[in-house]
Amino acid sequence: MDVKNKRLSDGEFEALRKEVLAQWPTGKDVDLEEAVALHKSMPDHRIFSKKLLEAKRSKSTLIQPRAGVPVIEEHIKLMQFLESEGEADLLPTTIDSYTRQNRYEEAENGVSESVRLGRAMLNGFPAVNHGVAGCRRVTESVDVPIQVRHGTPDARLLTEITLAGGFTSYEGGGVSYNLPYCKNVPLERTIIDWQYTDRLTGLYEEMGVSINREPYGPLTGTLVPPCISHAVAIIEALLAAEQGVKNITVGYGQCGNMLQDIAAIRTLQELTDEYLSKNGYNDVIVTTVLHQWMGGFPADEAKAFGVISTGSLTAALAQATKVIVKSPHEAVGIPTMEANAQGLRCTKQVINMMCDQSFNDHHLESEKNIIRRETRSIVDKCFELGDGDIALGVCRGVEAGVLDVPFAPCRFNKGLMLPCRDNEGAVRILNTGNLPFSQELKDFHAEKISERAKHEKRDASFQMVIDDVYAIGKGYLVGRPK
Amino acid sequence: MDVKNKRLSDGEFEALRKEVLAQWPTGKDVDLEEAVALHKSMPDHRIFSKKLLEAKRSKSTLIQPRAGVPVIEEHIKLMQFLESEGEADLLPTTIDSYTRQNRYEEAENGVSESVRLGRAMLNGFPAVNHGVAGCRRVTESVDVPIQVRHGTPDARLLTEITLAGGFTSYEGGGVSYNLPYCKNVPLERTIIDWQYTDRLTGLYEEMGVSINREPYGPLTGTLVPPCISHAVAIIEALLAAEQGVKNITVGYGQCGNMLQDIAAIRTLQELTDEYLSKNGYNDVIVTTVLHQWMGGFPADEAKAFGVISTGSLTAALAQATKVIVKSPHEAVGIPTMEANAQGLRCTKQVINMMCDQSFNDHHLESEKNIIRRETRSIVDKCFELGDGDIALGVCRGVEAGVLDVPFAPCRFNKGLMLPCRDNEGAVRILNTGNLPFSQELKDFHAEKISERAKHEKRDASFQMVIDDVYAIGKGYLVGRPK
Amino acid sequence: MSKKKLVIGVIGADVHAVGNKILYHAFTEAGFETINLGVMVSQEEFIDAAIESDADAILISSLYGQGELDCRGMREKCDEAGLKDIILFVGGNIVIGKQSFEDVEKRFIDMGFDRVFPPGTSPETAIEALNAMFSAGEGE
Amino acid sequence: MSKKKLVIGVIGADVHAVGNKILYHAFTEAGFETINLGVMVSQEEFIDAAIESDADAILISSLYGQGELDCRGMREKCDEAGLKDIILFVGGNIVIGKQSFEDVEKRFIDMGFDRVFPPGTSPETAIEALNAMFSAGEGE
Ligand code: B12
Ligand code: B12
Repeated sequence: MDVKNKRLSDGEFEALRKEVLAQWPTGKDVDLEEAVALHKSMPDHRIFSKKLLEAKRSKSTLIQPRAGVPVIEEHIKLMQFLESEGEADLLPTTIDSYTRQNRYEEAENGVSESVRLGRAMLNGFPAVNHGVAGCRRVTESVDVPIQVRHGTPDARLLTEITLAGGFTSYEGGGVSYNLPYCKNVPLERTIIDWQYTDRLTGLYEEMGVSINREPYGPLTGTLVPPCISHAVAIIEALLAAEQGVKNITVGYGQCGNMLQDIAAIRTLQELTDEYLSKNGYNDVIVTTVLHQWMGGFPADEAKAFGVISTGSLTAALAQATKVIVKSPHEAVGIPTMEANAQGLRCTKQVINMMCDQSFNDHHLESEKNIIRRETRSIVDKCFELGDGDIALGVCRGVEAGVLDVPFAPCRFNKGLMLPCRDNEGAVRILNTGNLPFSQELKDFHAEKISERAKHEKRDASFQMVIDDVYAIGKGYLVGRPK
Repeated sequence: MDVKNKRLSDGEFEALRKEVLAQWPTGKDVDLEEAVALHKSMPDHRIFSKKLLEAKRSKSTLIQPRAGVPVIEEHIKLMQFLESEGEADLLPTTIDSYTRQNRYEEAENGVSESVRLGRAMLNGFPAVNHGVAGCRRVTESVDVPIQVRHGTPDARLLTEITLAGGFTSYEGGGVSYNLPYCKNVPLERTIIDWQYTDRLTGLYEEMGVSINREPYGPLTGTLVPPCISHAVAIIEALLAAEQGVKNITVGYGQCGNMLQDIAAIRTLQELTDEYLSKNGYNDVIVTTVLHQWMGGFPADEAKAFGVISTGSLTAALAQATKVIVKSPHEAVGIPTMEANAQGLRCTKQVINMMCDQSFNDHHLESEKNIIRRETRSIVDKCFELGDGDIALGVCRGVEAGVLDVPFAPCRFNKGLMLPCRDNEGAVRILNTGNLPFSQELKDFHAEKISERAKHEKRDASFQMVIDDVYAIGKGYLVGRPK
Repeated sequence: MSKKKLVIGVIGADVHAVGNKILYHAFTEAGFETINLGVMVSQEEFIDAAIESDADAILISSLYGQGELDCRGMREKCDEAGLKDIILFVGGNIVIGKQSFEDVEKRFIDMGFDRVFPPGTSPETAIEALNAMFSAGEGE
Repeated sequence: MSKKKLVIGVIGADVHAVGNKILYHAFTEAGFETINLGVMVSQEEFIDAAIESDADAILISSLYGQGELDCRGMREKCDEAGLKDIILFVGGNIVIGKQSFEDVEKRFIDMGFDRVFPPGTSPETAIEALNAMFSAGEGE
């Protein structure tokens, strides 16, 4: 496979498009011109890119849940409930896991089983099966913008159908929807497939419709150090921009140490802007999203509210443009619409109480500097490995373990890097594996972790990592020995 | 009335004691020697002063609910539930409002009505009516220390009975249990009556039993600026120390701006230590307590969890020795034991996630400086008004409005001072009334509030104060016009 | 039409003063003549003030939970004192704990209150209810 | 006694890898010979691996909610493949949403699983259950 960060030509795109739309019968209902007209007829308050821009200008933090059920009528009810009772500023439509793997037959079965048993048998909304008209029923049912959220390696048909279906934002990317979401798909493959999604978004843009794109920030959600997710976000922003995308939200999953998390959101904005403009993409609007803690949650609902609140507070102080919200059911299962709305309202309260406050920690600048240096070392090394081409570079980077995601299921991910928390709970790196860090950076991490090890009177080891994986679920930030 | 900050002589105390113990039949069961023996036989983990000291040393923040029901058996069940399901480190026994007004007949009726109707008809535990033996059944039923929490202007008999009943900590003070809790009682009266409580505590101390005393921090709980509650806390600490109290917890009610709240807890510790040692009380151990937001709560439980979390986070970052916890039922009524435990568990989660983190804001020192200067100006002025005697001085200070509590029901409180929030939500002073502030301090407040007024494009006025009273209940920190 | 007269206060051993102060402010602004007895008001004090001022309504607040005990017999005492049919409102957190408001309302209506208000009632709602009550009275 | 052999993996289109990696680590440390198929494992892959390794038990994880669809027919397929009475465990977040665990357990037991584990089961609990199962087997 020949991967290159170069805009798909109209010819290449059109050729692919025929194939893509033929992948499932609903593909034939997609009509780009007509879809563009639909988008142009939408009021501003239903358009993601506009609402984000407004939030960025007013430095407010919007709230958005995750949510999706298999049956259209139920899904509409869910959306409306989260809008009215959840006070959601932005809505999602989470896609089920069969659709994510392009297993549309199984998704079809899941829908009919859900109807038959009267309870959801899929973990999301199978948008491809429901087709353009089904999607439009959803997007027209509420007065806030809706985004497609998923985890799909080959999302081309899903993009076609959902954008034509009136969704105004689309999550994912060739790296972020590969490493945490696949087992056997080569990175080249997903990058090429996501160029299609980005190019389609670019076409909408050229026709006057700005669709928001959001590289998926949290990756495996489990002790991912900021530099890793930042590198992925920046690279996917570059890949998207090349295809003509102009409105991008870069994301980060809360790690739990407030200082580190705020430094992360701030540098994420800054570094993405920097790399985009350094590479000649000067008219891309970048916003940020913080995901409330993405790892294992406490099963107790009261404790879950506590975790939700820390993420909300951090998002507000960091001035993330939006925050993705968890529910008190997180540890157990897909939330009822009531539980989902509770997570939202809790978040809204905390954000509204923190949004006027400012955060000026003495150590913020030095923490930001660490993240800047780490991230640049990874991204620049990828450029170097790709001989200046970042699409090629990121493939080689992942292969070399220069970019390495902890706990990723993908067999092409190196998995040498091991993260764990330092004594204040910031996520540091216990084993840098092949990360292209300077000695100074390596020493910094070693130092931070040995501080904790000393405090805990034990050696740093894989046990510490395991303890940290469980810690928040068990009620702590740092997984200390008992 | 002749009030003086001078230790009661044994003769004076004994004379009063006869009267006090005769106020209600249960008084006759109090036997000081025997009570001291009981306290001495208690294991460390049931002793408040010891547990606080340990927490102070390890810089951890303990959690404590409010809770009390009229019937003993139910109250024991409640305590045990909050210990096991609420993970409470410290327990309370909240006293009902008739007992607080020494209306023991009505309390008696409240207990029997509660039994008859099978639901609580009193808002707390009538400890005087239940007597020494009843109290002991409670304090012996759990493995954590229990404190008496109330709001009683004349608490002398209650103190006798509950300390003999095995409670190891006692809340209140002559100022803090007057201004927010009475209408017609002169301050001299409550100060004299609380000298009795403090002297009794001093006697226990001299007999080798260190009972913790806690001046009540939050006062009216409604936009009380730190300097006001700090002044009260410091003055009550001085009054208690004079009577021989050696273990004191000073308190503060969360205002909602993190920086101000953390500055408040830190200066509260520091200033109390400073005034105690300046006045020759060198062996008093001082700890701190932050009360989660004490004003109007949102009725929605999810939002209430959000408010609870912000207070928990602040307590942990401020390293308050303990935090008093609200429940998701706060806006509506006395919580069920389940709701109470939920508030506790939410708090525990947040504290455990924040306790290893540090807070080093650039502006912390300047915020602390403001509080220091304000507080000193009030306390020093009270000393001056009392010709060096702080008991006399605080009475004259309140009379003069030098110490002025917002929204206090007591008619001896001046009520000229009007607080409201600044543009970042810190509680500032809109009308300084007769507070003895320097011009510089007055300008600081005026400046801060005019910044907000400008931002909101309206004049600062009583409407702004009202808006702030409702704001958190309505989901915001700052009561902005809609 | 002359100003309507209200007697307001917080009953029993209750010291919650914030809502009371704000209600006084709001009722006065809304054009009612308002006699504010403040906190810790007994039934007798309410009645005496109502007689003395020839009030049109008594608005009782109770926040601290013991309102049910404190309010018992209030209507009967009003009747005895000759305040026949005086409008009686009660509001705040009038019972202990989170109870179903329908039950609570019924309990207080049975005790003779004309209207019962749940926790967190806004001054605007209170004013609307007063106006509705008075204009209904006019109509009779 | 030779080491007991386990086949573990995450069934269906499920990519939740964290618990799987930790279970592998824990089972190996606890002395089991553990064949880890990782995520996105089909029923056929579980069965093939169990036959090939002559495994004593198959431990299926499902986290993403669609476990009920993915696990249907597993016992029958094992029987057909000659894996008569092989121990079948399932655990994780095996259904959609917060359902009563008794109901869920029953549903999966009826599908032929020997034991069913609720969300958040610790590796220690899993190991105890395995040991109990194997020593019960020895006793027979
Ligand atoms: C601030 C506060 C305090 C302060 C009061 C300071 C003061 N002196 O004013 C302090 C800390 C001292 C305090 C003490 C106590 N409190 Co308190 N307090 C509160 C709190 C947090 C806010 C009250 C408030 O000021 N709200 C803002 C004002 C503007 O609103 P409001 O009072 O509700 O009044 C409005 C409406 O209700 C309505 N309204 C009121 N009356 C009426 C009447 C009519 C006719 C109408 C139409 C409308 C109406 O209009 C008002 C204006 O909008 C509430 C819980 C809450 N609401 O969040 C608990 C609460 C009222 N307190 C409670 C209790 C139990 C106590 C204590 C017994 C202590 C304890 N157990 O912990 C003591 C009581 C002391 C005593 N003897 O009265 C309980 C009552 C429980 C219940 N009913 O089941 C509450 C609900 C908290 C709880 N959930 O436990 N409290
Ligand atoms: C991290 C995480 C992710 C990461 C996974 C990264 C990766 N590749 O591994 C990401 C973000 C990518 C992700 C994606 C998705 N996730 Co997810 N995820 C989680 C989360 C937060 C933690 C899981 C975890 O790692 N826990 C830590 C490990 C150590 O624990 P564990 O996985 O539970 O495993 C332990 C035990 O369960 C037990 N165990 C497991 N299997 C077995 C088997 C046996 C036999 C035994 C005895 C024990 C046992 O032992 C393990 C070790 O202790 C959970 C919620 C939670 N638990 O808090 C949701 C959750 C599992 N995810 C969920 C969902 C729905 C999804 C998505 C569909 C996205 C969505 N709708 O938002 C996708 C699915 C993609 C796919 N195709 O699978 C749902 C499942 C809902 C349900 N069952 O009703 C959960 C419960 C969240 C929720 N409440 O909605 N997720």
